[in-house]
Amino acid sequence: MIRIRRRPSKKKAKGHFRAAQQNPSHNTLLSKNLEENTQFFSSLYEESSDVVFRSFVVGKKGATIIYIEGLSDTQKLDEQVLETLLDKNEFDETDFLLSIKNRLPISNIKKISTFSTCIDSIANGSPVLLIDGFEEAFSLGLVKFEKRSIEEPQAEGSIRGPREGFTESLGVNTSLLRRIIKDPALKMKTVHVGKYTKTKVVISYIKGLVDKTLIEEIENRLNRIQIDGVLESGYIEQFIEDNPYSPFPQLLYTERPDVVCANLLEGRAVLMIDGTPFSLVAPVSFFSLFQSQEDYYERFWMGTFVRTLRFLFLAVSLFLPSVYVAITTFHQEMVPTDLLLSLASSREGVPFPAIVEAIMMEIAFEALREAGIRLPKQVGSAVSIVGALVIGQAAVQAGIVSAPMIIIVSITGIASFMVPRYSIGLAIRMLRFPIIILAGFLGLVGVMLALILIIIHLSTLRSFGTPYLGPISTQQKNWMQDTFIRSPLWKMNTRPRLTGEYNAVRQGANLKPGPNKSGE
Amino acid sequence: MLVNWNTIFVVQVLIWLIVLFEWKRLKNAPKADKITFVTILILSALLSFFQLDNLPGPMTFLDYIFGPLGKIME
Amino acid sequence: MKKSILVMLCCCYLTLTGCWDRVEMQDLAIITAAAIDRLEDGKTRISVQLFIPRAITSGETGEDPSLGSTFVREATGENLANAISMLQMNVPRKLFWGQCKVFIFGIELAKNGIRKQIDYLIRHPGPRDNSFLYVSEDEAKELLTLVPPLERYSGEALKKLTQEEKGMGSTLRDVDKALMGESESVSIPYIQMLVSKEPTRKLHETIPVIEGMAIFKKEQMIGVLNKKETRGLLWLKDDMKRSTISIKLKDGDGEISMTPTSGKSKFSPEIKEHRWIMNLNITIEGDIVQNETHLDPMDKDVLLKIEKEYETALKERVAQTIEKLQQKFNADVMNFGRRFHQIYPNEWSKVKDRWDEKFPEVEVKIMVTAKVRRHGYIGPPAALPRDEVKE
Amino acid sequence: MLEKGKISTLQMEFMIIPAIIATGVLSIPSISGKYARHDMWMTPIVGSIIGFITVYIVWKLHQLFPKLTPFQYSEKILGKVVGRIFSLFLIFFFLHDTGIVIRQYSDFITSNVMRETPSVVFSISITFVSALAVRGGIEVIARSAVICTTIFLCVSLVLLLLIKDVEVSYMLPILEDGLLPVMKGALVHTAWFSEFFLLAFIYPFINTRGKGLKSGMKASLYVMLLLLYFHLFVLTILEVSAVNQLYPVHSIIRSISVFGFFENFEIIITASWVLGNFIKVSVFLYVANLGIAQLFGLSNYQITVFPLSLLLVLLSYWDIPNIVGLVDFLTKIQPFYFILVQTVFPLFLLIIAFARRKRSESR
Repeated sequence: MIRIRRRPSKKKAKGHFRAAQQNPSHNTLLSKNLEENTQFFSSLYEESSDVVFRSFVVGKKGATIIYIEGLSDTQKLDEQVLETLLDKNEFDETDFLLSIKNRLPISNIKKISTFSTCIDSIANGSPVLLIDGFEEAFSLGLVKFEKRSIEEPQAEGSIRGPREGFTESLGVNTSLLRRIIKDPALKMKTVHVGKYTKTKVVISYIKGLVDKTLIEEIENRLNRIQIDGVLESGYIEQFIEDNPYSPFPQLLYTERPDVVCANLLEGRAVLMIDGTPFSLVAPVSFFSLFQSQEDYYERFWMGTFVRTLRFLFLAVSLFLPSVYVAITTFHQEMVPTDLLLSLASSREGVPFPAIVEAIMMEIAFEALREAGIRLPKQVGSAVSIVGALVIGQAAVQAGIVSAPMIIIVSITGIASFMVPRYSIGLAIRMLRFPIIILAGFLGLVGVMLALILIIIHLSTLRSFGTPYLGPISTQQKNWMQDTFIRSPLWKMNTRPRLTGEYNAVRQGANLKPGPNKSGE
Repeated sequence: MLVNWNTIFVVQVLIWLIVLFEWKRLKNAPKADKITFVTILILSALLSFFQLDNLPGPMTFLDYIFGPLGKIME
Repeated sequence: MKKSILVMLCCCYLTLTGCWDRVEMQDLAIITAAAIDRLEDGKTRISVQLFIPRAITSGETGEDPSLGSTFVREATGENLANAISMLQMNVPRKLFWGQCKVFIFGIELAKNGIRKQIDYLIRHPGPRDNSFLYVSEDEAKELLTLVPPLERYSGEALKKLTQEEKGMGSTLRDVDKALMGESESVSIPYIQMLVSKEPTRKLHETIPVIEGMAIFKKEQMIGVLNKKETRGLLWLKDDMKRSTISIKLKDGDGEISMTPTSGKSKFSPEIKEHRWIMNLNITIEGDIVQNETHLDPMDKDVLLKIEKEYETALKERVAQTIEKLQQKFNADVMNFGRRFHQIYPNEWSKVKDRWDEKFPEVEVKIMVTAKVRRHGYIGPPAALPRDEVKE
Repeated sequence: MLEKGKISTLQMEFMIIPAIIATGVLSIPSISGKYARHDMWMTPIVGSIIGFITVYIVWKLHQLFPKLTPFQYSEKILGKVVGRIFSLFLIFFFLHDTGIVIRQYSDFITSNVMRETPSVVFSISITFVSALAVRGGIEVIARSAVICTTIFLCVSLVLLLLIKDVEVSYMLPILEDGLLPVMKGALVHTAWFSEFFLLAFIYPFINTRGKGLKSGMKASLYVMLLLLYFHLFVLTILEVSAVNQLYPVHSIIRSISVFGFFENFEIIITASWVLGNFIKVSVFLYVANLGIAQLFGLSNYQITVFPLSLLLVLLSYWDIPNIVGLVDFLTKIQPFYFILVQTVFPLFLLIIAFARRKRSESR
């Protein structure tokens, strides 16, 4: 059974929005009169100098080509369309349109009949050919615009693994997927989102592996979105997640085709959004956010070790400052004697209570990090040098901050970069502050209460119907195989169970390699 | 009997916090829910008016019933 | 919106009520050792060694190193609890007991009974059950003022000395357990100031050392075992790691010394025809560390002789200690009572109330098996012409 | 149906184990040691018999009424009026019991970790987090239980560091004063073991039919082994002085020392017990709350959680003047009271249900 929370949609607002969108002229059919049609388009595109209207005569009939400069391949338009149409050859008068279509050496040519499809076609870069006396027009698939070449993804680097990353154009991205998964079971459904941007969102999944209800649910949620525009996958993410108040990401974003394909093969759905290299994976669990693709490419020992390390440092980055505050202000007897004496000596003369010190330094560190990202690279390094000097050296020497606190903050900082997914790292960074405050009031008991609160929150969370803490807390079969440890690939015979166990068997049994097997 | 104003105050605050917190849910709830909700809160408010530590209650009662049996353990 | 207001209110509630147990480290007075004395008028005096935090980091302040990194404060009161509450009034920071692992009792107090003090220390959540207890030869307070040249403070020196030989130390819990148990006796290390003969060092720049064992019976100290007897006691407590034993062979002209590497004492109580017998089996393995004689330990017969001699030597030493404990002190520090209780619960229940009378009558049969495992880097005696070595 | 969630048997075990030992670890060894002394390690073994019996009774009842909780089937067995009174009594029993649990927990924390903080802070905080979990339903409790119990039990493994201090001879002499002291000590355990009655409220929500009995028995065995583990360490390290300690397990953990450097980390252990107690309070609160919702026919059980938790905090102080009164209750009254309510009453229910069935069959 899949339980999905539906947000109550306010009927009033929705209706209002609809009304605004329905511009009566858009859905009407094209008129027979070319003059009328061009009139409409030119008034639509008035004050748009980049829209080109090219009128000419073809077989005694007037015709107009409309396109946007820079989106269409003008060279081909000149050589292939105009040259053919302006040729003196006669066109078959009985079926004029068909003969034109047959004559044009363009693979992607479509007949369209409404204004709105014409507008879409022009906006997408396909020139529209209007011919006098017909209620139909041609959309010529001569799209060509500048796009970034495929590069190595910046945000998700890897040592071993493919170097390709998604780009901003959707067509390239889907082609990258198709190049990896060649089975026709790979499906791509398109939904348009955004009133002004009309962004294309592709839901891709592998039929037979994915749960159908999941796809339906995703479509429903996408169709519910009524916004002006989608500029990044984050827009979509924030509109379709299960619990919008949670600090934890409920969808995974990635710009690597191999990550996307791995997820597709595990029965998840992927949303690819035009205009951003980041695609979204749903559903995810807490533990899948700690998996990096390279875990699977390296030997499984390394994968397991690195993963254990990640979870260890998750605990460190979440709890270290608060535990430090709790211990130094509540449970001093816990510190080994020698350490306590040196701690006491270094705390001597520091004017702030430990909790204030911790919060101050953590905020300073976060500020430094943020400044380093946003500033231009040249200035960024200067900022970090100044920050390190001021915080690390001067503050301690001036006796404003104690040296152990600097150590704690830096360890926490490093630990928070251990998480392979940036979005969950952000959540952890943010949660650190309330935990420090609780620790400052109730010591380690406070830290434990915070831990309990986090656990409760994670237990209630669901990502598209699957429990967020799965498979650990739901105790599914083979729950250990891909969470804290990464078992050998030849042992992972089942897919992780997502919504409604669908096609669980991943590979054949008995795949363990060995010297005797090949010889048989 | 001494009245502990501190307890009463804290309990009152908590009661109103709970009411505030559950208000949305409470408004649409059926009558049975509302009655139970209010009854439990009134009960706790009542309890807060006593000095709970020494108010004879369940423990005294149980001691009365099981006291003779408890002698076995001595 | 409402929820966020609620959360804010809750936070305010938390902050308003404050934090009761919070103590900043700058507000702690870390106690490193404590000494409890009984004054002549029957009052109790507590002296504590407090750590001065800035002493570690600022080496360049030019403080006199002979002052050390600690100082001593004291207070007196009708009893320990009173004294400690008086002490708190003399210290501007909060007394912190969590790291105090050393408690020294003055000899006057020990002779008068330590039960009341033990009760406070165990009941109070600050001091820890596994902190060590000592009895000082003189006023306990004096030992706190010593400044050890090697360690940071005298308490640390004492603690390290005890940790070297585990059997020596008596923790708070050991004492509690022993005084509660069948024997009602316990031994606590007896310490005194080590007098250093260095002319350049000041008199107080030294450490306290363990001189023997104070024997307690029913909370009162009744006597002291000297160093040699203490060694014997360690054997009885199954812990003898580094006490070297030297023996003199009949036909030898010097002594042979052996350091035990492993040793075990096994007690097996036995009651035969109303005679209470404690069989004590000691097995010991050791290395020869010094050979003053002309004998060659490489020789089998010589080795056998040496081993035999060790056995008698050790037996004598242990017997001596037991003799003293049984006859002079009548204190069952070795827990014979418990061992009889465990094996012979019925017989024990009969003598339980007069164990005092029974204990000296217990026969102790000691069996020692000694083995020499190694004789160091060399076989025959060193620096001796080959022909002078006796086979 | 009020509760739509389903849990697995393994999750049930993870819920029920801390629901029994979380406070058991704190209080039992001291009391059972008082009676059984050298033989205190036997007490959990003897006491667990009640646990196995209770699980069996509860399972039989569950088989008769597979989808109902005792609040519902008591009405069918005893008739509407008596059944409702019985349910009301059960609800009160669980509320009172939860109050005692909260009191035990907060007393423990105030006397060992935070001596100056008023205990009410801890009662309120633990009840608050438990209430949040209960609002999420049984699935949320089960999921958090898996994590919390794992941490709670793993941390208990630190006792193994004490192995070098263990003095096995402290277990001698065996049965010095006969069996009676052991029985008395075991009686203390039975109060905790009878809490397996809680399974009756969890069984209806298990997703795999038929495995409940085995996993209930397994849970009972685990609890027994865990208590045995704690008792053995307490006995072989503290010997008879355990009798004097209010919290012997805490006291032996205080003396752990690794390399002479890692010492005094009992606070970490104590903190992990917060997790165990959180599960315990959640399960109890859930049962009490479900009872109220089912008895009064509420539309959902979320709405009463917070009012009930407030009532619980107050109940945890009602008529318990001090720790002496609490220990006295745990020693002298609780064993009889708990067995009566949680083992004998269900047994009666079972007998009556069987008798009724027989009668209707013979007709």
